[in-house]
Parts: sequence; C-alpha cells; structure tokens
Amino acid sequence: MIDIRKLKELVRLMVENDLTELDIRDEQETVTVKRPGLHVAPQVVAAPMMAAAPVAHAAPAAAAAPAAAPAAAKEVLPAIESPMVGTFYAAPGPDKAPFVSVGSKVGPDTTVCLIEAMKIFNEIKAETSGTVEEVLVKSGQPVEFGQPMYRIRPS
Amino acid sequence: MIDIRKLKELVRLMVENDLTELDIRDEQETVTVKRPGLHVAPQVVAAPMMAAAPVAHAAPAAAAAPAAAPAAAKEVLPAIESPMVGTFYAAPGPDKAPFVSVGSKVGPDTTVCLIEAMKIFNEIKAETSGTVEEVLVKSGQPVEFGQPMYRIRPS
Amino acid sequence: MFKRILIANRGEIALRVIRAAKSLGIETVCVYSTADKGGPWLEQADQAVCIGPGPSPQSYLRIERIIAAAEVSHADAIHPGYGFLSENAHFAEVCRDSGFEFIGPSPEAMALLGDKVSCKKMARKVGTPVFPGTEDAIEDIEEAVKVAAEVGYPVIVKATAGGGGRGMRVARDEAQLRAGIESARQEATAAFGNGAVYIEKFLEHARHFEVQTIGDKHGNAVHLFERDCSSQRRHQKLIEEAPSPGVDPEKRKKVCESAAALIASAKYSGAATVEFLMDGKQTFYMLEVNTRVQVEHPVTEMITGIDIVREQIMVASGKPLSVKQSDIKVNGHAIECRINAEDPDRGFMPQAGLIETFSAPGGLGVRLDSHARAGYRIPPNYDSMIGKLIVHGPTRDIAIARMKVALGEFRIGPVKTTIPLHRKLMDNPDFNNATFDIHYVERLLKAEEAAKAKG
Amino acid sequence: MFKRILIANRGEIALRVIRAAKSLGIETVCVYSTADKGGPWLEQADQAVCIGPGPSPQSYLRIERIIAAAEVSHADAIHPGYGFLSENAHFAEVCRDSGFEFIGPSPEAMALLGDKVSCKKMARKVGTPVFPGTEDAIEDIEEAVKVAAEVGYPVIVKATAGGGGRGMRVARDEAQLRAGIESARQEATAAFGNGAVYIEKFLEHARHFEVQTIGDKHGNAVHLFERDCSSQRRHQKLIEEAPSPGVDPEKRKKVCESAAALIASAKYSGAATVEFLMDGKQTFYMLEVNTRVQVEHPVTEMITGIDIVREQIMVASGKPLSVKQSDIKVNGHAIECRINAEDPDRGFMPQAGLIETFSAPGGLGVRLDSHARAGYRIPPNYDSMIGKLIVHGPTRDIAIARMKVALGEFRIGPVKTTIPLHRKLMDNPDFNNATFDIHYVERLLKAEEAAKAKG
Repeated sequence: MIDIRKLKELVRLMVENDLTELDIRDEQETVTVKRPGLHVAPQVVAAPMMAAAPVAHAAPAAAAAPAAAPAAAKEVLPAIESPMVGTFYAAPGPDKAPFVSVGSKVGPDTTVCLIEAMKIFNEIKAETSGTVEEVLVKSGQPVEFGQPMYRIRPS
Repeated sequence: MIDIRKLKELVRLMVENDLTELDIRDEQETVTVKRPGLHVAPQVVAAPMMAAAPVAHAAPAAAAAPAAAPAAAKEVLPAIESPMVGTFYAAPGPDKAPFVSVGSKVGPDTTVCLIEAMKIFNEIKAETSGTVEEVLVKSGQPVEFGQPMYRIRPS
Repeated sequence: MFKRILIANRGEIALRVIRAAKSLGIETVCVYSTADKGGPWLEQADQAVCIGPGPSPQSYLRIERIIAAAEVSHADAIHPGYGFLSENAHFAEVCRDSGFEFIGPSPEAMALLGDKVSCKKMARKVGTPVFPGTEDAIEDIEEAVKVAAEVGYPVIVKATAGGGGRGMRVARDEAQLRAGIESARQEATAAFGNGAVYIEKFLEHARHFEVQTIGDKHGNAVHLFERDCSSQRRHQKLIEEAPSPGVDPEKRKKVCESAAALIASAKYSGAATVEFLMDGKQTFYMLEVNTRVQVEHPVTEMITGIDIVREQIMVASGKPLSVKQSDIKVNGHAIECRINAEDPDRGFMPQAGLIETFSAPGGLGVRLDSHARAGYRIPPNYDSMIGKLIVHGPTRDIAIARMKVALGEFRIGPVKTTIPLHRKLMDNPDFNNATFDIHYVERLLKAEEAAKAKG
Repeated sequence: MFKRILIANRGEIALRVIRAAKSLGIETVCVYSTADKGGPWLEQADQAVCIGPGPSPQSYLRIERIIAAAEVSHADAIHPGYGFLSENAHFAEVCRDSGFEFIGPSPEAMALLGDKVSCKKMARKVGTPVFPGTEDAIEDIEEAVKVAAEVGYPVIVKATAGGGGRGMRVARDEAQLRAGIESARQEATAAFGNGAVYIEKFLEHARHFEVQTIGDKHGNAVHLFERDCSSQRRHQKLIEEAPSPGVDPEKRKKVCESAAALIASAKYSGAATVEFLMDGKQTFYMLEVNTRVQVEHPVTEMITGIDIVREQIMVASGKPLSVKQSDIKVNGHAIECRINAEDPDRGFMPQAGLIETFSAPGGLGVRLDSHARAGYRIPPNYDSMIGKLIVHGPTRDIAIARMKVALGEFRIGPVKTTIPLHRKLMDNPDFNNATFDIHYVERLLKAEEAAKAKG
C-alpha cells in the first residue's frame, strides 16, 4: 500500500524540481502524479489501482461509473462510494424524507441511504464527517461497487 | 519497492541534464518521470530492460538492407546504390582488376561494377563525382534494389 | 430463450460466452472487479457492473454481489464460466432460488458428480470404468491396507474434496500407505475443511483422456468424443488435442458411450467432462467429472462443429439438444496451446503488466480465443492464461504443422509467455509421435535444467 | 518437393502463400518494393529482396527483376498470387524458360482459358453452359445484328481482352448495338491494345456463381463446389460465400462438373475459377475463367477443408491431387467480408496511412487473413484490401450471426474501412434471404445517398 508520507515526498520532489508528471507502479500499486503545465489545474491522483486512473481503453459501456472525469478546473470533493452492488434508496420508505440532502451535516455513523441487494436493505453509513454538497444518484437507481453517491465537503 | 533516494537521484540527474522524460522499468516496477521541456532536448533513456526499447516491430529479416543503422556519431557519406536485383561483380572478369577500389576517383560515367541478372551483365555507372571511400559489397554477392554498394566522398 | 445473461466470470471465458450469446441474439452483462476495470472483453458486453475490489473473495467469489448485479441488470440467467463459482453447488442453488437460471447442471446433479466418492459409485453402476480401490471414504485404516494389497501397489491416497494435486499421496508399500493416509487427511482438512480420503490404483505411465459430454433437461445426453491432455506441468494442462491420437476405435467408442451414460444417469443437464487416465494397454480409469465447460472445449468444437457454449445456453433455456449422437462425427484433428503470461526462464513465474505488442496469428485452420490485445494490462490478481491458440487440420500432422506456423507468427511483448515452450513441444518427438504420458513435459523441463546447470 | 518458393506478390496473399509453404516445410523468399519496406508479412518470410520502387510497373510487374531475385535467392519455384503477373502467360513462360517452376498453369493452358473467345469455344465443346451469342470476335457488324436478334435484346458487347467493366456496352435495341460495338472497340483498343469484341445475351438480374476447380499434371481435375459473389460494388466483390444459397442440387452438380471438365480438357494444372452468371430460373452462363487463386478462395477452404494454396504448390511440384472428386464434401456454410481501407462516406476513397488500432476478432468459426496490424502504414501504391474476415458455421444463418459478432468486435483506426458497410449488409434483408442479385449493393447505396440528400 502506498505510504502517504512517501507520496508527499514525491510531490515535494516534483514541486521543487518543476516536474509535471510522475508515474510509479509495481505489482501492487500505481501512483500517477501530475503537476500543472501552465494551465492544467493542480491534480493529484494517488492510489492503488485507482478510480479513474490511466485507463487505456474506454470505460465499459453501460452502468459504468459516472464517477470519472472530474472537470479539470473544478475542485473535486471526496465522495461516499457504494460498498456494494444493488439498488439505491435515498429514504427509508416511499413517502419518507430522504436520510440526507444537500446541506445535511453527516458524521461517520450517519445513515445516508439504503442499498437493496437480494431483498435485503443495507443501511449505509457516511463513514466521514462533513456537509453533503451533492447527491449523485437518484432513489431507485442501481449502483455498482465503488460508485460515488454523495459528494461531501469535509468538516 | 521503489526507493525514494533512488528516485531523488534520478530527478537530480534529469534536472542537471535537462531531460524531459525518464522511463525505468523492470520485472517489478516502472518509473516514468517527465519534465516540462521547452523543446525536445537530448533524450536519454536509462534503465534495466531498456536497451533496444522502442523498436515497435523488428525490421524484415533476411537479405534486408544492411544500409540501416549508421553509427550516430559517424559521418554518413552518400552511396552508389544498386538500381536492380542481381549479382554484384566488382571486376570485368575473374582475373581482372576491379573497376574501382578505395581511393579511386569516379565521374558520372565511370563504370563501377557489373550486376548480373537473367544471364545479362549490366554495367553500372557511378552517376556522381567523387572518391571511393568504402566498398560495401563483395564480388559475387547478391544485391537488391537500393542496396548501397560504394560510399563516395563527393568532390 | 433468455433475453439477458449475466456472466459471473472474466477474461477469455467471459468473451467466449459473450460471443455465443450474441450469436443467439441474447444480451450480456459482465460483472467485474476494480482490477479488471477497462478489460477489453467488457467493451463487448451490453452492460458491465463493478462488484468489488481485485481479490476474488471480495468480487468474483462473492455470491450475494453477483446475484445483486443480476437483479439490478435484470438478467434472467447466469453463466459461471469455469473456475470461480462454476462448480459451487450452493451458488447454483442460490441462482435458482433467486429466480435466475444457472447455465449448468442442477445443484443436485452437480453435487452428485462433483463428489468423487458418490461419482465413483454411480460410475460403477452404469459401467463407466473406474480405478480399483476403496468403495467409500476410508474409515478404517486396516480396511485400506487390505484393499491396497488387493489392487496392488503403487496406490494413491486422494482427498474426496481435493483438486490441483493437494491432499494426494502416492504409496509404494504398506508403510508409505499408513503414513500417506495420515498426512493426506491432515492436508485435506486444512485445505478443504474435509478430511475424507480414499485410495486407488496408481498408474506410473498414463495419458490423460477426457470425454466431453452434454445433456439436456429432457433426459438426452450425448458425448462429443474425447480430448487428450497429457501435456501438463504441475497438474496444469498446457496442450490439449482432439481426438486422442492412436486409440483403438472400439475401446474409444465404449468409454465415450459410458461417459454419456454416466451423466444421463445423474439427470445431468449442461456440459460435463468425464476425465480418465489411460494406461499403455488402453485401459481406462475414471478420475473425476468436471461439471462445467472446460478451458479446452474449443478442440472438441473444431472436430465436431458443435458450439458447446451455445449448446449450454440452449439446454439451460429448456431446449432439447440440437444434435443426436448419430449426427456427431469427428472431422480432422485439433490442437490447443494455452498462452500463459509466465516466464519459462524463471520457473514459469506469472507475469503481470502491460502488453505493448500483441500481433495475432491467423489464416486457414487457426482460431484464437483471447481477451488480450496491445494496451491491455494483465492484473496480478488472477490466473496467467491470456489466450488459447487453437488449430484444426485434416490430420494430426497437418494440425501440428499449422500450430508451428501460428506459434511462429504470434508476437506478444514485453510480457513473457509460454509461446516459446509450445514451439519446443511442437518439435518434441514424444509429442509428435504421441508416445507421451502425463509426465513427459516435466521430464523434458528437468532434463533441460540439468543440461543448463552442467553448462 | 520444392526447397524454396519465391513469392511475386505482397500483402495478405503473400502471407497466405508463406503460411502454406511453411506448413509444408518449404522456405519462402518475398520480393518487395521500397513502399512495402517493413511490411509485416516480410518478417514471416525466410528472405526478403527489394526489387524496386513503389509503383508496380517498376517492381511487382517487372518480370526481369523478379526472375533476378529468384536467381540470387536460389528459389526453385515462383508463386504469383493474384493480380500483378498472375495471369500473364508471358511471365509463366519466362519462369519456365529460366528454370523456375511457375506455381500455376502452363502458359499454353493459361492462354487458352484466359482468352474469352477461345475459352468459350472450348466450353461449348465440353458442355459448360455459355451465353448465346457470337462464336468468334465480331468481324461483320451485320452478322452481329443477326445474332442479337436471335438471342434477343438486351445484349452486351464485350472486349475479348477486357476486364473490370472496361470495353463493355449494353444494347437494348439494334441502334444501341451498332453504336455500342463501335465505342466498345475504340475503348478496348485504347485500354488493351486489342479491339476485338463479341456479343452475348445480357441478364438484367443475375447472381454471380463461380466454381473452384483444380487440376494436376497427371490429367486429374476436380471441382471444390461453388461460391456466390453477388455482393459487389463497381464490379468489385465485397462479400463472398460458399455454397451459393438456395441452388437446386442437381443443377449445381451439373454446372460444377462441367467446370471441372472444362479445365481438364485444357490440360490445366493448378487452381482455376470458372465464373458464371445465374438467372432467376437457375440457368447458368459462363462469364470467364480466372487462371489463378482468387481472393475469395478461403470460403471454399472452410466448407471443404482443403487447403487450396497447399494444393497449388503440391500439384506444381508434380504430385497428383491429394483428393478425388468423391472425397470432396460440403460442410456447413462460409462467408468472407473483404476489409478494405476505404472511406464509405467519401465514395469509398482508398485510405492510405498509419493503422494505430488493430484489434482482431476471434473465437469459434472465425478466420482472419490479414497482413495488417497496429503500427502498419498502408502505402498508397496498391489496392486497398487490408484483410479478409471469414466465418464458418453449420448453417448460413449461424455463419451470418457469427459474422455479425466478429464485425462487431473488429476495431481498426483511425483509417476508415468497409467494416461498417459489412455490418449494414449483414442486416440487409436481401442478403439475409439470399434474394439478391449482383446490383443490390449499388441499389442500396444509391437509396441511402438519396435519403441522405433529402435530409
């Protein structure tokens, strides 16, 4: 697993030396670090086999993650991602208010949604603290593993 | 695992040498480092597994042009190339002196060799002026179209 | 017929199922792990659903996630491929209980033929030739000693739940047998949670002979003749061919028919392979039954013209088999080489990483089943097979000649593969003359190593 | 058998010959032009000799350079492929005179069947069905008018030396006939240096039906059944299939046998194709004989299992045919789509340039004959065909389904190809129901253009 201190060290190294791109990978991990040319906004991607990583081939059609492609200029907030495959429900019942909506404050134990799989409704916790900035999935829609559901501004 | 000190060393190397891109890979790992680069400057590729690197596809085997691959540093003189396929003869007969040899002066109409094809001996003219610096084919050897036969220092 | 099939697998077999489904006008949904994101076969599916991270226990082996993916994608059937959950009777049962057709046998038939002891009992009943040995799992060690003396040493001790060489011990005398039973039990308990073992006659020199069968839900069962898979390394098949060279036609007919009878007696629907060892006198001994499509099914397709995966899908949907036994004829000879991303110079260590060059062979009689291509990064999480090169020709000699040409054309780099090993084996006299047994590849590799060590 | 074959061709057919030669253990020498330097097929040859610059008249059509290359490389036979010098009797003669076996017919047999008038005479003699029309080239225009009245309008005026649609005129009445003969003569004189023309019955709606034949030097000649090549654009075949769908078995047998009789009567050794048009009543009219292997030979290989190029090489070396007529059976159905680097949106303009992406289809029943791959730069000098995608299946419907799957997988870019056109044609009802004629593709394209123009 990637050590965050090591990553910091790498970025510092890049800044000091004015590098634009750094790509490290081995059996277990991949690290790609890019710095602005003059115009591209600061973008740091770091992680094991990551998210939108450097996908050589088009993402699979269909249900594939709307996650990808953060607009270059826009600040990208962390997301609460689905830990499973199933159907997303924003509220505890058809006529009930949603668990959270834009502006809601959440803590690690706040239930943010239900995901139904095999007739079982699983309560999903925020597992982070902050404010809901965006709801990315509509109630009743399917979600896949790792799909971002809420954007959270950390507190 | 990638050694951070090794990486530092590499980056220092790049900065000092004004490299824009560095790509290192072996069985376990790959490191790519790029710098902004105003112009594509001297490019040094360094690493294990590297060597013959970028050759996308091997050149056609066999008789294929020995022309290729001039040593980078060496001055490449123009060549008299074979205008046809056939067997190269340096001299007009088995016991005769060669038409030209290293040091010979040639003019456009100087016969430099015979090329035999379909039992016909074709006289090949220099079609340039200068001094023979190198004889590239041995008498009796086959030549193909475009194959360099003599290196000429133009006069 | 199904409208949409979910494929609970990855790589070349996922692509194989997609191709068969598409040719039937059926949509496909692939599940995939994050390690397989961007996998080339996913492009060919109508939908792809990420079910978890790279390690299989968190994705391809997670039954509830696969069922959930089938639910959200509105699939009506699930194809398990091979490996992963394909021989898991519980999975087949959950599929059925959740309202999805499992493209394979019923959980009952799978359990019956998947368990070595119950399978052997059934085989004895219908006349499929089996190894002499114990009837049941061994309770009493003295009984085992008695049986071993009857069948004659050497014998082999095997875990009933075993596979891949684990839980197996060869015994050449009584002392070895007593020790072997103990250690095999311990190993099997650790590996499979089931310490039951049984003993069988052990063959020193044998060829691997397996019969492809397929049954439907109407009680029909046929065989599609046999394959020879004697080219193995560490119990992993490297080269498979069909038919098995030089086998007496009458003996062959009898053993193939007995295999079809075995699956018919189990009321088995779907594709199954009945594996045998064949000794030097062409006597057959059943090893086990694989209750799924096998990696090497293409060689059988080439010689019979029957699309086995298409047939699997059709019979799962309730249709009767498209062929009768009398329609099935052998046409020519086919060979398959498994192309694994492994480094033969480093003990066949698996090679993960980026494929930069991928230039495939082609032409008459050449088939390639592969999910790989230039730009594909092989993840480190799964097995190392990146494709199967299959050739077909009117005779075995012509098939070998075509395989040599095709192997000569195949370029994959910089990842190391088994292509150079296959080139060597195609020139090997034991392979060429079919004078091989299941140990010849290992012997060849050992001899090479010894020669290298000598310098 | 030969030790070393020189291949006087390029691209996919050069690769096809290399594959056949290698499978026979024969070495190969490729000649190439500077425009083909680095061509991927050259890697597969044992030797490659550059014979001249890009334009064919200075390289692939230069007889003396090819012979010289055969001399310096010590080849003992020359395979001409198709196109270039393959139907040049003078070249065949020079090969023979220079001591190289020409892999094809004798110059005499080639000349006899290659000339339309002498071929038609021979066909009449042996009972190969021909068009009613003039016996010889037209000397007297009044005689032509008389014949035309007898066979009935419309008629077609054709140059004896013609091909590719040049020197041809359709006449629907006497006035058009008189004018047509004049202008066809002028055009043929300009194009072929030979103004001789003849007239034949013209069919408004016909299918292209051609019989693959092969003869040896011992007087044997067989047919390998027929192909249908009705999917054409500007007289260029786009899709070929075997067998021809929906043809009466008796009529088919008769015409195929008559084609074999024709080449036997010409003492023809090697592969030849006898081309026919077939009208709505399944009456056949011979068009011409092609005295070489054809682009579309693979579909015949797929349904008969016979390697035609291998057979060409064997009979040229003096061996008798490896098969008797009674051994040759049709197995299933095969379809070939020609993959041309052309832009369908720009009037099928040929597309030279770098292929960056080349991801080939595969799987059961899929064959690809192509010299292209990622990184290959298509030179502008030659024809635009970069490969042939061939599928085989037990029935025509299954073959079509497999072709759709394979076309769906095939990725070539950024160069534009005919793949999207083929996808469209595979869904076309006229193609699917085999209710097509040789003009249906042109009609379809015109209708599309008209629809587009309308907006």
